[in-house]
Amino acid sequence: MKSLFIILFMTAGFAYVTLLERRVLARMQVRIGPNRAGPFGLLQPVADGVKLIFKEELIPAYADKFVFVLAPVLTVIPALIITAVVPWGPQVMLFGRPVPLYLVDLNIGVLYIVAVTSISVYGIALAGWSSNNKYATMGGLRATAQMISYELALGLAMLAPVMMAGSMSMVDVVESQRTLPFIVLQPVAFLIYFMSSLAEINRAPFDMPEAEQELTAGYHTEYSGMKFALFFMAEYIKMIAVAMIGSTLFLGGYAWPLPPEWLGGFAGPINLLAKVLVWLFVIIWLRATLPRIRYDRLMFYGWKVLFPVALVNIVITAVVIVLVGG
Amino acid sequence: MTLNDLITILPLAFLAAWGVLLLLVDLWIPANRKGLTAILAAGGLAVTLGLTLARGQHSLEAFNGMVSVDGFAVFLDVIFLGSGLAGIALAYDYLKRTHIERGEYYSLLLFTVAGMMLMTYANDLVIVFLALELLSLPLYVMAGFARLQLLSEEAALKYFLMGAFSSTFVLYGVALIFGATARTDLPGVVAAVQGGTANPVFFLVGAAMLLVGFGFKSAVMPFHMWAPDVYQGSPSSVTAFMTVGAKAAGFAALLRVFVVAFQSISADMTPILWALAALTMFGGNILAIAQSNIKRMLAYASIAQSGYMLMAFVPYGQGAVLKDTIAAMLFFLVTYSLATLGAWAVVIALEKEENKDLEIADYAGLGRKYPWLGAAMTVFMLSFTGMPLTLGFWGKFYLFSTAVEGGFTGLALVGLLTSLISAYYYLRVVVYMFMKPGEPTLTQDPWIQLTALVSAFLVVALSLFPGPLLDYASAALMLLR
Amino acid sequence: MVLNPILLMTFFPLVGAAVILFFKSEQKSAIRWTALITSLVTFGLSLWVLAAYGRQDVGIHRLWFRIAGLPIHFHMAVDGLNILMVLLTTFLTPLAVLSTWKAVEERVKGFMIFFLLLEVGMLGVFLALDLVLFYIFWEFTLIPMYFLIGLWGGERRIYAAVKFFLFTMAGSVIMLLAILYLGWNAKTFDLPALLAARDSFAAAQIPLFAAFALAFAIKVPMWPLHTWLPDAHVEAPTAGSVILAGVLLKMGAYGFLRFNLLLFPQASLQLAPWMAGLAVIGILYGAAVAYTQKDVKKLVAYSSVSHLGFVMLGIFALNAEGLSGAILQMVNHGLSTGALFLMVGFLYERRHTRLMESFGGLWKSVPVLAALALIVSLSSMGLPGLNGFVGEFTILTGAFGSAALGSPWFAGLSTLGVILAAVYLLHMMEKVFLGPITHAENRSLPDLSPRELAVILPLLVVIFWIGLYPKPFFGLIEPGVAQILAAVQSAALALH
Amino acid sequence: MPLGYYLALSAVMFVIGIVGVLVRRNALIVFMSLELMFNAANLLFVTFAAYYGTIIGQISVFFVMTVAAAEVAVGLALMVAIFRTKHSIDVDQMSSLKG
Amino acid sequence: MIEHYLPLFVILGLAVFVGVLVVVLGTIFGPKRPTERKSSPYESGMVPYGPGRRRMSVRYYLVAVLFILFDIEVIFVLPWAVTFRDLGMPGLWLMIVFLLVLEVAYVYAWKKGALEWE
Repeated sequence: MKSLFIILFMTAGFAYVTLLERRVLARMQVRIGPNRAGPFGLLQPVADGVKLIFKEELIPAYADKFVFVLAPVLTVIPALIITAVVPWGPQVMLFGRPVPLYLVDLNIGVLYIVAVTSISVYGIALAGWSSNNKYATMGGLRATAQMISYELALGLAMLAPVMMAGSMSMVDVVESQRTLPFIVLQPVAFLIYFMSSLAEINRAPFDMPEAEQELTAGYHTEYSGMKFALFFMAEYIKMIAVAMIGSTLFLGGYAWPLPPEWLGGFAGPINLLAKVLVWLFVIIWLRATLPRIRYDRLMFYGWKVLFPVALVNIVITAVVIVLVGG
Repeated sequence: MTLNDLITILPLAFLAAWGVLLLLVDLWIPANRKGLTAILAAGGLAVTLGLTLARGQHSLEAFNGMVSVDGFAVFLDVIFLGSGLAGIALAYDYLKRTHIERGEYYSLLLFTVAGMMLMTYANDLVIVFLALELLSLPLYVMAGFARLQLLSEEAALKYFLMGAFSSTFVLYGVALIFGATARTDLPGVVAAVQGGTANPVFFLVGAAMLLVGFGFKSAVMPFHMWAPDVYQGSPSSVTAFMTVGAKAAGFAALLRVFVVAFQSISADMTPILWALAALTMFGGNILAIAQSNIKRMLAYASIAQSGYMLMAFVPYGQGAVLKDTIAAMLFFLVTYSLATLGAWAVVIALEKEENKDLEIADYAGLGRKYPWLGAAMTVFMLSFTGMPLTLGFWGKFYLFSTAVEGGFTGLALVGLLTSLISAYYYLRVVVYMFMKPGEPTLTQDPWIQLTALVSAFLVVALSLFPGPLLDYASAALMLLR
Repeated sequence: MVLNPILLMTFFPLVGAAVILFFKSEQKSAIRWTALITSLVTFGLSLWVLAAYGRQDVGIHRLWFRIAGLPIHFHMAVDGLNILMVLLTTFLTPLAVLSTWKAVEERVKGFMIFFLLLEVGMLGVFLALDLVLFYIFWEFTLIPMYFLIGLWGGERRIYAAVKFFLFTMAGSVIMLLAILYLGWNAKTFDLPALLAARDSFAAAQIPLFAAFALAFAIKVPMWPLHTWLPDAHVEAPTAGSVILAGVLLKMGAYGFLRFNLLLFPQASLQLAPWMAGLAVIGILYGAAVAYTQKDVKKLVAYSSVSHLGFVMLGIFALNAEGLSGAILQMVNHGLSTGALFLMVGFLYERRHTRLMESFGGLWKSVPVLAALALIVSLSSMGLPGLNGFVGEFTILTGAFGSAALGSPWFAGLSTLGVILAAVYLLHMMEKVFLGPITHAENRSLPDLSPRELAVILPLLVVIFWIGLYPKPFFGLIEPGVAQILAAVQSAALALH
Repeated sequence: MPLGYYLALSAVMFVIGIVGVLVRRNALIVFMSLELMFNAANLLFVTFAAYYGTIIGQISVFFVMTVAAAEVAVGLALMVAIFRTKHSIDVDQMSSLKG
Repeated sequence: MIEHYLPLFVILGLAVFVGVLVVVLGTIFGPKRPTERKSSPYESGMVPYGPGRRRMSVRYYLVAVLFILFDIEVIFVLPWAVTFRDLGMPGLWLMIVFLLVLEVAYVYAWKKGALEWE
């Protein structure tokens, strides 16, 4: 039941994030953006979807057919399930029964996220490879290299809240932020998380794999129709996921600033969603603002700056906590 | 981890740390002065050797019994460190000459030696596995060190695939034994077996898998097929080190694990070991005859030597013979190492770039032109054969003696007859060196020749007075409980 | 200890070899003289051993080291079984060295070093009384001999050398197994201690006997294990052949005496007829094949097979006459066959061929050589008054009356061998020395030089000495024979 | 689920790995088969660790994973090296060394 | 234990369903009129040149290999991050030693140029 909700939320969220992005971008570029379909263009995503369904799907000759079809599915699955461990709130009374507002509270929640993140690389790599297209291959490779490079920093950055909370359970992490979000104590880790998560989801200014000028459309050059939609979907869902996870780990998740028990427990989700929205806005804002960075700089940045800083951050955190006895 | 733990494994800890440091230091050593790296590596080995010898043969445990340093370990460590030193001496000029000199070689070598040492310390099956990998992984890389030479790269890949394959067997065996006894430390395994809580089927299958894995590592037939290719394709200085070190380490693991933990199933193991030993002695020697490439011949010869060692191991389940089994294998390893390193030194001295001058026919005239080196090579060949007045004689004597002591006269007979076969191809090298005309040219590198001549001298001199070495081997007992 | 005559004698050649090592390869004559002097000094030392023979303290017997808890002794001593062998070795070596003066021109240094090493090995084999020590020396002799054949031999020298090595080694590896078995059963490798502990391996006497016998039979060589011998002899350089025939083959026969008979007397008694049977076949076969040879050296080589058949027959007669005859015949064969090989070598140096058809009528051109060759041949045939007669006669007497063989037929058939020997040797004499000179080259051959005479004459002296007055030699043998007889008799009692 | 299922699964994985190593000619596939074998062992460790309620097995898995990663690193590097020289990683074609 | 993960399997199933559904929808409703030009690899309208899967820079392999190694190190840090309070100073020291070794590899890779791009 809750699973279904999450999936629906994510897909719907995806749809409106696309809209959000287009609108926000338009505003920033002093345009209007899609506003015809429905009020404020709210039905635009539906129109997009219908259009995509009826588009012709091409499977290039010489492509590995099975892998070609498999890749988009494989890309979207991790995106959909990654937020399963993110808690929305402690619990609410629903139809007279207490319902905890999280799907599962894994004791290894953070590990789960790291693991699922790794899986999402497969879809992209396979998509690039199976297309049998130079741009796609190149884009897939670049995306893969970039993602795994930043995954290290990402993983290390996510460790900081875990260390603060002393648990890998997302619920525990949130609960220990009731008074103070970790961003205050761990600004470095937060920054690292923010940047590497952008790279992880191939968003600007780290959207090298899709650099139109060099690579046409990157790994999904050969995709069209609903298969293309899946990649598109995955990307935007990942945006939401990243925002949710980041909010949970660093910004206090559902537990801050409003006490989550307010409003019969619904203050929790409100806390979270508010932060996610802000986060998404920032991401889009960045896209509109920052130019794309060069690929070698990108790799350099991940390996030679973020990774060591994250590592040092971990060690300092540990030393401080052990010495202070926190 | 306590300070005591660290002190107990001090030689190993030092060596590992030195290897890591060397990797860093080497980054700032200019490419034309990599000799410095070699000297530093040799210095590290020498210090470790000193630390090892200084601690004596008393037994100590550390890390809650996961490692135990005893006379057995110390004895083998001395062999490993010695062969490491020889490996550096052989590589020093060879790498330069073949244009594959890079500082990592020496770090890798140190890591391998560290893995071998850990193997001798291991008192826990997981440690055995880790040590096995620690020694194998750098070796895979070293085997492919002559980058861009297809021969070397193929050798490395083959070695890697077969090595990893064997590792999985070891690992699966460990897992099964863990499943059978709920323990991975050797004393715990023994206790579980004696207490009757062990699952006999898992235990037996696990032991068999370990045997297969170790068999691969020490190139026991029928798990030998990687060895000739790898020994031939790897750079000779690596092969020299590998034939001694990796094989010895494989046997070290076999000894430690089987002697300590698998006494109870010796009745099941003995026939298998018997067959493996006989097959290896027979097959290795037969196949060696057909070889015309000296590296390949030495490879098969070394397979055959594994068979001899395994022969002495067959009666490991007999309490009265066990002491001799261990001592004989240790002693033989010394004799084998000396002769092998020496023989490879000669091979390396003669080898030219691009794998030239590696046919046995290329040795024609060596004995006339370079009588000392020819004499040294003859000594090694005779030592492999087991002729008297070489250390190899006492080595084989002890092995055969142990087999006879354990009542395996038939196996000893197989061993002796195959020794006879081996005499044929060993003599062929001598025939070429002394009795066929030829004009070989030699690389005049002092370290390589020193290795050859010192080995030859030791092989002969120690054969006249093997007493102290034998006593040392007999005293190198395992910490058994 | 250093002044122990046995030790000094055995290892003195090493000193000479070490000295030679310091000469340059070009200093041939210095090398030769050093080798000769060394071997002569060794001969002198062996006379000292002879003088000391019979005294208790003359041997050396101390613990060398322990392997697997089993003691290995450094035990060397001289007794009735080996004194003659030692003397034969030290006597033949300087002569052989002297014979190479002209024959070996290439790599003299290596040749002499190997030759002296070989002498050490041979002396060690005869003197060692610890099984392991014995085995070490036994195997060690292979190495210098292998190089002597392989480096300075004839055309097919490599084949011959490898065949020699592998054949001999084949026997000895099995012997090693038997030695190990003995060692683990009796907990010692020391011969006297083993003899005392004979009961501990009584059950396995026959296989043990067979294992030892195989090694020794190959060395002797007994029919049908003799095939390496003609190759080795033909290809070996003259000095090598002399030592091979004169001493190395005796090591096999000596092994039978020292180890098979003493350690396994019961098995010896049981198997005596079989061994003697093989010996008789060897006598007849060797003689028959010798007759058909065209190559003189091969003829002499096959005659060795035949002659050593007599030795084996004598040994397995297992009585006093047979044994002492066998031991004496070992010496005789060493002398006369050694001399024959020297003669062949002299001819070869002059004509560079050994085929009988290339010679003929040499009596006219080289009378001294021919006359001496006749004497040596007669000695080999067993003409009364010469050494061969004494040995063979004693053996045949022993074989006729042997209880162990139980049949006079062995001796009877062997007599045929004596006749055959006369046939093929006289056939050779006739072909080579008598008749008209058929080849022009043979007209103007130089006769024996003083050096060559110096090589051959000492041999002739001893040949005559034994032939006319063998008593001192029998005297030396007697204690050894008595020891064996005692063992055999007690075994015979135990069997019945 | 009963222990037997896990054991059977592990055994099947291991055997598939063996067959893969022995039958497949592409070094990369062989390599993946090896990984499968490693993971079969890991499964065994974890299963038994859970069964006996001891942590040894799980710690072992950590070590095994590390080792496997190191193997992957070395193996991939070797394969890349050989591919660059030879343009093939077919094990059967590696016949420069004949026996 | 396994029940704990049940929702995860449910959501996984749903995710797979959604993914497959989308693909199937596209296949059912999308027209199919492939032509040769359409199904040839896209190269900005040019005729495709050379094979699509060319050998790529070895850098990518290097990155992959480095990632695997360091990722595994992160795996080791993870459990420690949860329990390091209980382990106290000894645990901290061990981890620092562990990370130091890791850093040696990192410095090595850096100095060897494995982290440089082009």
